[in-house]
Amino acid sequence: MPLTKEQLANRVAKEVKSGTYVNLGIGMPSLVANYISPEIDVTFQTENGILGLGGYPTENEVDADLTNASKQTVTTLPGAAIVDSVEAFSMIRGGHIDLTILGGMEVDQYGNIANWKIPGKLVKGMGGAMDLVAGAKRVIVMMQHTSPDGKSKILKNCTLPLTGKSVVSEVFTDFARFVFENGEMILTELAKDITLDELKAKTEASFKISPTLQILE
Amino acid sequence: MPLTKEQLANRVAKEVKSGTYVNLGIGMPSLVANYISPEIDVTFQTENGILGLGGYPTENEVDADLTNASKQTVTTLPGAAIVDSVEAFSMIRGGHIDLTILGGMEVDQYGNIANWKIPGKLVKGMGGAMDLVAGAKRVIVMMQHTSPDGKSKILKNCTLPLTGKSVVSEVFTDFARFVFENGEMILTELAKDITLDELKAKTEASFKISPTLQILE
Amino acid sequence: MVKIYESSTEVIKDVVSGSTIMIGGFGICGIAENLLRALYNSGSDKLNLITLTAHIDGYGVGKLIDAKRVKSMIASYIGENKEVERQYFNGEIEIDLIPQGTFAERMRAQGVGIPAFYSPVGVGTEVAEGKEVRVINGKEYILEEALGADFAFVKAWKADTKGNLVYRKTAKNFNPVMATAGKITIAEVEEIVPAGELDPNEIDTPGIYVQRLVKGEFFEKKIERLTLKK
Amino acid sequence: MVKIYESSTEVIKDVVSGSTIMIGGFGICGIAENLLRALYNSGSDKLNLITLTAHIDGYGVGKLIDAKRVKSMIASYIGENKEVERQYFNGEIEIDLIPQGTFAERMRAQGVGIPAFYSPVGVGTEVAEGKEVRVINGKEYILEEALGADFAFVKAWKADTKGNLVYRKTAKNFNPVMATAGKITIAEVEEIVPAGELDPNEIDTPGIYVQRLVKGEFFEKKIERLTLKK
Repeated sequence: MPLTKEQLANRVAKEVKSGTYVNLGIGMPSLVANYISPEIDVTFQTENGILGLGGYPTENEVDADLTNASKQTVTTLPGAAIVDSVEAFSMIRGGHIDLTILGGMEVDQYGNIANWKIPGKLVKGMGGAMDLVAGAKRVIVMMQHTSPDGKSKILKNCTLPLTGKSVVSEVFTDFARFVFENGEMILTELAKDITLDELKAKTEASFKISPTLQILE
Repeated sequence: MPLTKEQLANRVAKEVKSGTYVNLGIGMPSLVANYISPEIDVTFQTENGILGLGGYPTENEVDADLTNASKQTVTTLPGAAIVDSVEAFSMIRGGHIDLTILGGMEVDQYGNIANWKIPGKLVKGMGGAMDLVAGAKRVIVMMQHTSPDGKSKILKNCTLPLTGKSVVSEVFTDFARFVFENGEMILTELAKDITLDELKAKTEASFKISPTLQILE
Repeated sequence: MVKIYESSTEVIKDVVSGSTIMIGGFGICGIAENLLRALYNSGSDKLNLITLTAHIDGYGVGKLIDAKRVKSMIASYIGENKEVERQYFNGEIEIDLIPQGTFAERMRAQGVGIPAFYSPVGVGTEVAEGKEVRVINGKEYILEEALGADFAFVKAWKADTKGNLVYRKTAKNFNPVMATAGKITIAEVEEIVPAGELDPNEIDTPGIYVQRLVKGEFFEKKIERLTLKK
Repeated sequence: MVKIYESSTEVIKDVVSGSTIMIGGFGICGIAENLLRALYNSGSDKLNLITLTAHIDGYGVGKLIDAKRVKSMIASYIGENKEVERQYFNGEIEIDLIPQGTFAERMRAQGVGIPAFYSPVGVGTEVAEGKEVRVINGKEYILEEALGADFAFVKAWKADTKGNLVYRKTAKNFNPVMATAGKITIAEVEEIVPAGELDPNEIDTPGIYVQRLVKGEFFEKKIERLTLKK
């Protein structure tokens, strides 16, 4: 069975280690925060300037001058630092962020990612995504394996304008986890009750299979 | 008569205009501050991070954590800002300082200046001087016209390692003021009772004479 | 040195049609809403804006876009404004989308006198098109140029009479860097205090970067996405 | 994430002979005197220092120089230390003197992931020798490279337990930029407070840049040039 969004967020949350600085992209990645064990001491960074992001505010705590990168009202945790955009991107571009988790429209077998533009159809802009994939020490992409009409989004070559070239460390989908190592894409986890043949049918990309293949759960 | 250091400082002080941001070099230029009229609203910057430098402290005000670029204890004025070195040099290199007044070992007719090194003899380092001459909107050099043994320090070509190439706006010496315009060095003021021939004898550089030559005083 | 103006209308009087203007803010958090209102009322058009986003329909920059008075934009994310996307696909507005960190860093370069720098961001993407690529220590980088503007519209929390600015929380964002990169930086603030009242150690933008100052007439401080604890 | 150490001796234990170390401070204002004392006592030698000045004879970096344990220095001004000048002219120490703003900017580039940038400073001087010269918009610039180090020795006033740092007055100087540029940044502070006690808006160095933290044992805070009002 492919994983639900919640199951996927729960799986990806296990990749968040104690003592790290993490930037979560908007959309599905933001769900990950809900599944991180309370024992994990992680600090969330937002590209609009918070290091030590807290939860959403109560009605009394709402402050128009305190938002996250999705423009939502938020709070900060004790020990937070609020910085300007130059400093926020110094953290990101300078290699100081341990992990970023981003959504993707397409990922290909070379570790390329596309998630900011569909020519002629949609132009949102890359925002901080290009900086994050170029600068973070580890780049996890989480996304649906196929489009609503069943086409593979894990490709031989991305068809959409790239966000980053050879930048993805690993990609988690509702079907599988692939890790990029030495220019190769390796299947390391597969959802329960999905056969390799089923996965291959849904995946345009060529990939190797890890000798220690596990269940994605 | 050539000007005394104090007379020279008094003359140069007249170049400090109200509403400007000024960085004074160490040594002779620091004397200039003493001669600025109280009506002039000038803000002094120091490259170690003060915008709004005050005077020296009383014994009670002394603070080891508050010094100027000469490493002397100082105070700040109301409305001062204290910044780190990156920001202090952003002001300097980004063209935000209106005027810098620096000492010189040599100045030549092309507006070159040397003031940081005598090969084999003295190596102090350029400190912030190269940044100041490259970044300040106006660069005034104040210096003795000749060395103690009578040699001209206003040269055809600097002999010492340069601090900056074609960067000097004007040079004030105990004998004269020269302005650099369109690649030419122009005498605009001459000390009282000094003849042009006397000045020429003391000056290796070739220079033009302003049609409105005035007395340096 | 900073000059203090009496009104937002007066302080932007010379921001004529065709001007290039940097506008601080992350979305609509920390935007100079009084200056933008005055700019809207001024009637200036063919504006070239440097702004992270297009704000939202009918508010801030969005209102200028609705009135078709924006000729071009350098931005990073315009996903929250439908009209700007429509004008873009219709060829009614020029938009140069650039990575957010590159956006910040190019303005910072302008402020600090760096004409160009090598950047690791956007290598192998559309962003690299037409740019010099250089391998440094075995890794590819692209050359990015400084980005300046005729005016910078900056919103701060407090200012003193020397033009020193202090921002509040994440309303800071791009305001400090734009203050360094505008030829004429205009700061709109909620309060102006006498010189000496702000702690010299806590100044975010030193007054040297601020040419004009005005106390904003009215702060709506809209919230883009009010989100509450469940 | 930051780790808090019990002593200056322990926190610098792996700063072995041959290490490259950035040392904050302007002259001796804002130097990590406890870390420097511990480094002196550690016996490590052949050190490569990145420090604005050579401090003064017999104090700070000066003490290491006196003991001939400094192999090389990248600095900007060494006029206050006679012994370093003597060693330099005798070929006993390598010194690379660079403009002070270039010194700051090269470390900043390292911290922010910029490998190289064009600089207006030092064009046509010794500083430009061996460097690429490029004309941009009609003006000459030289290419400067990022500058990093194995360790950064940083002195702050206060830290919280998350490693956030606050500096005091001009003791700030090069400390924040070095914190971003060291592979391992070690901060020595006068006081460590619980997370939450520092105002998030007033943090100078966010904890993400600080790997190790120690409360300094003893602050002499020497003054280089005590100058009083006449």
